[in-house]
Amino acid sequence: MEQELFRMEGISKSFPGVKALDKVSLSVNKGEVLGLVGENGAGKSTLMKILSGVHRADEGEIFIEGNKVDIDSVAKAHELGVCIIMQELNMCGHLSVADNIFIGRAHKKGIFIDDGKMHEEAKKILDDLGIELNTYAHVGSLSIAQQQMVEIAKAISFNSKILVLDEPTATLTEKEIDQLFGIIRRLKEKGVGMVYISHRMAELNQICERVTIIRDGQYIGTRNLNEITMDQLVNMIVGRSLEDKYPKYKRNIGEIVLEARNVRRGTKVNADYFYVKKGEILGISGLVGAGRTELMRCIFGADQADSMELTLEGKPIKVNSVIQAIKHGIGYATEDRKRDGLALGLDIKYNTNMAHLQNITRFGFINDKEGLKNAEKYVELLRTKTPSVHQLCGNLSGGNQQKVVLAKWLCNDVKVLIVDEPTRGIDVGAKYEVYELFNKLSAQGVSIIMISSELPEILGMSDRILVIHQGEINGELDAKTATQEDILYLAAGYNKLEGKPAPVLSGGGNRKGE
Amino acid sequence: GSQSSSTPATTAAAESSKGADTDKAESKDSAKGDTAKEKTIYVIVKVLGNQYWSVLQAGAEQAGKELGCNVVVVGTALESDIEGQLTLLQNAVSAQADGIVIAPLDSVSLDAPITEAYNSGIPVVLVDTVIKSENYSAALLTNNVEAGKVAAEEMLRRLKDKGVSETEDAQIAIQVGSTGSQTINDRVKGFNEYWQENAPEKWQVLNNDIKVNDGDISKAVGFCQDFITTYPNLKAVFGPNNGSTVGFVTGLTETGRTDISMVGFDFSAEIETMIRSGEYDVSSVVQRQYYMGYDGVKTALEMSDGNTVREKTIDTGVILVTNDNVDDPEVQSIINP
Amino acid sequence: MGNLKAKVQEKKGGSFNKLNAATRRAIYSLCILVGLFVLFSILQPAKFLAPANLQNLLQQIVTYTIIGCGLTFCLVCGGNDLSAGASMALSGIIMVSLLMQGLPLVVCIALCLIMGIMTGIMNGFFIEILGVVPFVATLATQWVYRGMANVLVNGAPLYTTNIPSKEIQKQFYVLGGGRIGGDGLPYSVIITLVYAVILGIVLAKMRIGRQIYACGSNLEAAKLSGINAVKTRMFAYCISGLSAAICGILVASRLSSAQPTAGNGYEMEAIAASVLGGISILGGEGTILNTVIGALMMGVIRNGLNLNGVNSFWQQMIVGIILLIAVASQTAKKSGDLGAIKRFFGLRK
Amino acid sequence: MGNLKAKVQEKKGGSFNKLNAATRRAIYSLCILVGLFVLFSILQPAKFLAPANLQNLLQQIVTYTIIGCGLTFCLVCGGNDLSAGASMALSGIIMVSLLMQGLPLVVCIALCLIMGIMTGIMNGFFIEILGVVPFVATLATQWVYRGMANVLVNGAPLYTTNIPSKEIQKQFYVLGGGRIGGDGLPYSVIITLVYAVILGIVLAKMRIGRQIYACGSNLEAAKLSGINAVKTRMFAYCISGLSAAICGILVASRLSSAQPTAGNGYEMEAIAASVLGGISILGGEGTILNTVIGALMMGVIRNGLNLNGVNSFWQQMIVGIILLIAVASQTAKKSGDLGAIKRFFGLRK
Ligand SMILES: Nc1ncnc2c1ncn2[C@@H]1O[C@H](COP(=O)(O)OP(=O)(O)OP(=O)(O)O)[C@@H](O)[C@H]1O
Ligand SMILES: Nc1ncnc2c1ncn2[C@@H]1O[C@H](COP(=O)(O)OP(=O)(O)OP(=O)(O)O)[C@@H](O)[C@H]1O
Ligand SMILES: [Mg+2]
Ligand SMILES: [Mg+2]
Repeated sequence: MEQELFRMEGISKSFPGVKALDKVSLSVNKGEVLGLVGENGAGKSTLMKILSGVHRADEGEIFIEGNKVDIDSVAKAHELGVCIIMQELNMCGHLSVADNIFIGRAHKKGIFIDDGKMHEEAKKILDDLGIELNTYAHVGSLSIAQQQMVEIAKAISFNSKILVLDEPTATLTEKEIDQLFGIIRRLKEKGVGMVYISHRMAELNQICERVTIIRDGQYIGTRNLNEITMDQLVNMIVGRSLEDKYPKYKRNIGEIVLEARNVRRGTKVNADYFYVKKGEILGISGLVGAGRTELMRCIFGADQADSMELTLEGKPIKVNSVIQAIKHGIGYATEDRKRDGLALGLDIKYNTNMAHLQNITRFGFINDKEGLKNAEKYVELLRTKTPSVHQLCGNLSGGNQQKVVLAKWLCNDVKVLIVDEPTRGIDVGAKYEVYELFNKLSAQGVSIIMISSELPEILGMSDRILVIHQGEINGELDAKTATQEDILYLAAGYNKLEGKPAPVLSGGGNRKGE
Repeated sequence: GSQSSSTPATTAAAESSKGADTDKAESKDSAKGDTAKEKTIYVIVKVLGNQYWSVLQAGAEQAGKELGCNVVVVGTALESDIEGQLTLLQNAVSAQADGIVIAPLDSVSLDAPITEAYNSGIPVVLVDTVIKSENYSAALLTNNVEAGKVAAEEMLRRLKDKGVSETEDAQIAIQVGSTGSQTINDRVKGFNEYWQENAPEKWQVLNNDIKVNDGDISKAVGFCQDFITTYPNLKAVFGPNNGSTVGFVTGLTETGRTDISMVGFDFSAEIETMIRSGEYDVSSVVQRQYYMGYDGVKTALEMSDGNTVREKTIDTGVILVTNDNVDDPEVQSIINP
Repeated sequence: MGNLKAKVQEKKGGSFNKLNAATRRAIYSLCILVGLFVLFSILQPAKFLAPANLQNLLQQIVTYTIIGCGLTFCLVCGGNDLSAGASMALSGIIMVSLLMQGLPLVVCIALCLIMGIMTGIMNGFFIEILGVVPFVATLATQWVYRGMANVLVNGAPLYTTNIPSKEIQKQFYVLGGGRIGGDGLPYSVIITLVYAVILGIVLAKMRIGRQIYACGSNLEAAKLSGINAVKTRMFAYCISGLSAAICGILVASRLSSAQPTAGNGYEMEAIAASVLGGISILGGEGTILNTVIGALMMGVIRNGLNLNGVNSFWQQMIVGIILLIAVASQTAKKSGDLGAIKRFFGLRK
Repeated sequence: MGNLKAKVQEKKGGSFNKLNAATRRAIYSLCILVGLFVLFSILQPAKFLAPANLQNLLQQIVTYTIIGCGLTFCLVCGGNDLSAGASMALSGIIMVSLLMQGLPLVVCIALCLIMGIMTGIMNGFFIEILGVVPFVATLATQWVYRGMANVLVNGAPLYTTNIPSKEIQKQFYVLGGGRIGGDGLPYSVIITLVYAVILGIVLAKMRIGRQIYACGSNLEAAKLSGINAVKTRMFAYCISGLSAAICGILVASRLSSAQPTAGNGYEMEAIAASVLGGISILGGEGTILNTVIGALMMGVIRNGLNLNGVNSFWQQMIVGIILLIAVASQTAKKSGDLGAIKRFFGLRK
């Protein structure tokens, strides 16, 4: 029994200089999860922002349960039972978890806020979702993943009949993703209609029956997932076919390039030893909040470690600041592009050259021509979707922004490139390009340290995998033989519970000798 | 101008025997130190950091040095901050000052608080401006309305001497330091009153285009330039306070307009240079603020010892300084105390 | 091992670190305040602790506190209001002109408060509807309001002695100048206290207050959560305008005159007081309590320095230095260590 | 089809939309400037267009332009400098005191400029090393510098007539008061122009300038790209301090005296000028050209109103209103339509 819940018809939307959507339609039935897929910048988020009252469509109509509606504000959307979990986190960092969940609609006793009741209700919602969080904690002090869970709790608390999830799993790890899927299935039973946006095909297979595909702001089609193969789907998304998701090159791994010993910082980072070889891709895995980012920020000098001994190509080096790290040829592409990756108010050209201004400077003056050439080269190389290199980064879609972040480091001749969630929010086509790029770089002798929460990516791309648990390196795995289960076992720290030692590969075992 | 002779005379006497007196005063002071604590006089000026008040301040501090008492000079940062001055006054009372010398920013607004201070038994000596009521111990002041009239009289004289015909259009520009200042308002008022009565009809004061420079001299110079540009028949300018006067001085000097007469207020280096040069048709109305400071402290100190004053209100008067009299001993005793 | 370490560390941080930053800063400021109080009590016990002086001290901070409380709303919601001082002058002038028309006191007060709210709406209009940055918009309206105040009275003060009814003249004076029992606590202090408590409750306990925090913390998020950000922030500017109007009335009453130049720079003093008390100028943090503590600090410093015979030039410097030190040490407290300073002075690499 | 449409759309937006926001605003401001210029030329052709008046106009904006150019560095890097006016007064006083010691002119200028840079370093220290918010830190240092200026001279102005050598006295006067050929363009205007061009090149073409933009646009990203944010922003504050010092020297020279109260509120005028010209107070946008255009606008408005006999009160209001309108319409231009206003007035749902 399929009963239509809502339908968007002929939606068009332009931004200055960009036609983001051109007569796109889609419909969702009661109790259905519709997948919405497409390349970066295809217009997925824009379409959903129109549904949830953030943007207004230039043309087109929306029907909910057969009635034409005019959604002109977020409040109106809430009224109509539409709720969205945005691609980018939108939290008030200074407020508590409960305040964020009930933001703008706190419980009242008379004219005053009933704080007790509000926290009670918030606790109930979190418990229901199996999220362990103190409702009095300030959201600003939570990790990105925890914030994402609060965002999900907030959306659920509206009890809406239409729920949009825009890449909710981008910041989550497997455990939380499973948790989320559990929630989604329960909502489904309640008859809630959902739109689920993701670049991870495996996830779509898990929870969606149908997917709608858009490309370049145009409607391509809607398919039942069990009627088409993955290849066909990818084909529809990118308009071309990809042979292999993880292009494996025969890597030429050389000598050890970077070694780190006794990296410690407070309680968050506690790594004894690790190394990366020339031309190698070292995967770093672990649960969210395990301290991967912090560890790498120490290596990069962005955070001051309490103790750290680094050796680069056999020579001990000191890294007390980012500048020193860059001087030694270390690069770091951050995980949160909005916050610390890009200057959103400046253009692509500027951002691409930001980390190597020094190299295009003569007598203190900037050589603009060289900078332009650089930027254009990488726009082409990474196939960044933009009218020109003078486009402000703030106007790019999430995935295209990520490409600019990578470009910034790629043009900076690095020996060791640390990439933190490099494919977060990037579409399959672009992902493939990024992987190829990594392969090309490793072939050129660049060592890559890749933090990723996506297990297939870690397994598919890395040569070796380090698993971090509570700030400690809880074992090293060979990517050729390891399985997702192996990684999760170590990431959750089960070996410690069972009193087993962490696995150590022979390659890293000779550390005493060095 | 009207001057009272008593105060300057006594001060001049103190002045002449200053050198000899100082040692004595100090020894007396140290002798007193054994029995009684050094007295503290609070001097509350209007605004700090401006030429006029710094002279008064210097006078007060000199008195403190010579008479052996502790002088604390406080004041507001802005002429508009009446509430700030009120706070300073309250604090002086709380500090149990032995005497307070105050130049009220406003004669009405500070009436109640000064009355309060006076009633608490502390001698309160007003300088520069009086309050509405009689609740003060003594006052050394300039009658600013009168001073404004003096300025107007002088300006009329100068215009006539210069040969400006009574039937000719003549414009007189004014700029002021601040709008809330009663002193300035009184001077402008006096100036206009005299002008209305005595000036030819064709000679017009630009009362509808009074510029306010907020005590900023750079701004004041700009206003002077623009006055000159705007009014082709500009024959004279009047600056009722020091900053405005300096603005006019600089503006006229820069443009070399020796044909425009100026009457200003107060006496600072720029004005002195201009007056002495003899090229320009200028004069300045000068008050005896140094003595206001000096005698203010002295009076307050005497009253705190239980003495009384002969006259409650003393108009210290003003003196007109021109190229002719700038080196007169009487003028010198005021401008270089 | 690692776990144990983590626990020990957490214990060390203790419950102090669990408080939110503004509360922590409030406690910290309170300590400084008490310290200053004790210091001046020791230096000048007879003078500083005299009841009359303490009453004066409270009266002296009435303006900063009221304007500061209004500004706190703007600061918390991520805005600013540089027009508060000018708006205060305008309100005072309107108040006395209305009284001079012979209108009853209560009517005049009501009209004047409405006028204050109107200035807030005007600020809000430019900031929220036209999208001008608060700093710029309120700097411009500062000039506009100040100009209006001057134009209305042609630059001359209005005196309450010109109010036709002597009765009303007296009643009006009591508001800002009267004291309980003639020489007790000034009524204006009590008005301030009541007003601060009301604003404190609105900010901390009412929905609009919570929305103000949300807007200040993350405007985008607040909007996307369905909060009417325009209305919320408009409200904050109105409160600031209202506070300026109350302040204008009290000052005009106390001084028996309305000066077009009144309140010049008060917004900066009020901001300084708020910041001293621990309000974050970046929005999202702080309560009215912070502001009140800050205003008290400011008052104690000024009063104490005066009682010790420090001249005004030095006072200006000292207040600036105390502001710098207090805020810098609050920041350092927040970042958990003084590493940056030590590193700067080469004490630590 | 869709592609075609997109292209048409792009054409419609035209090349104006492709420019960055600050450049667009600069062009917009330039249009207003020209408009004002034409307006005043029509109203008062003989007076306004007189070469002497135009020279005066330029001389009158020297202070705002120089301080504004320095402030632009702070604004672009995401900071602010409320201490510029006070720092200007302090510099003037130090300049004249040094001259009174009988030191050679060049040495005095050098020392004075160093002093200006020191005030910048002090601001930078509190902001960058101790982490105090720029608004608060420079508000506090404003008080400190102003207090220092007053304390140094005990509140009285210093006169250049007290400089021992008459020769130096004259030379010094020429800096700020001299004119080409005696009555041509003032030297100070030329100094300003040269200084603005140098700063413009530094900001637009040099690496440090590029780094300032990066810091202003996204500080965190700049730091993680290996830009030494502390050094970069410190540099901006130093430039602001240096500008204040230059301004202090020129003003002291022109007025033949150094006033401890000089420059009061100039920082606000300079910020207003920058914003009028299209600098974003939020950082990351704008060039020196914006500031110069803004300063010119300010100068033309003031001068034009003076020539038309508008008194100071009305001027204050008018300047405020023009600031509001100019900035509001720039913002509306940016957001692409005037929908918000129309909606507000109920013209559009
Ligand atoms: N506010 C905006 N101003 C201008 N252009 C915009 C704006 N928001 C989106 N766009 C443009 O609209 C197009 C669609 O963007 P959208 O964010 O919807 O893509 P998406 O499908 O969600 O991509 P991703 O998978 O990378 O998140 C892009 O070309 C983007 O640059
Ligand atoms: N600035 C900070 N202040 C306090 N706690 C922090 C801060 N940054 C990170 N943390 C905490 O430190 C822990 C480790 O965070 P980190 O970001 O390094 O984890 P991660 O493994 O990289 O996770 P993610 O997948 O989110 O990147 C988390 O619990 C996080 O909440
Ligand atoms: Mg998207
Ligand atoms: Mg991370």
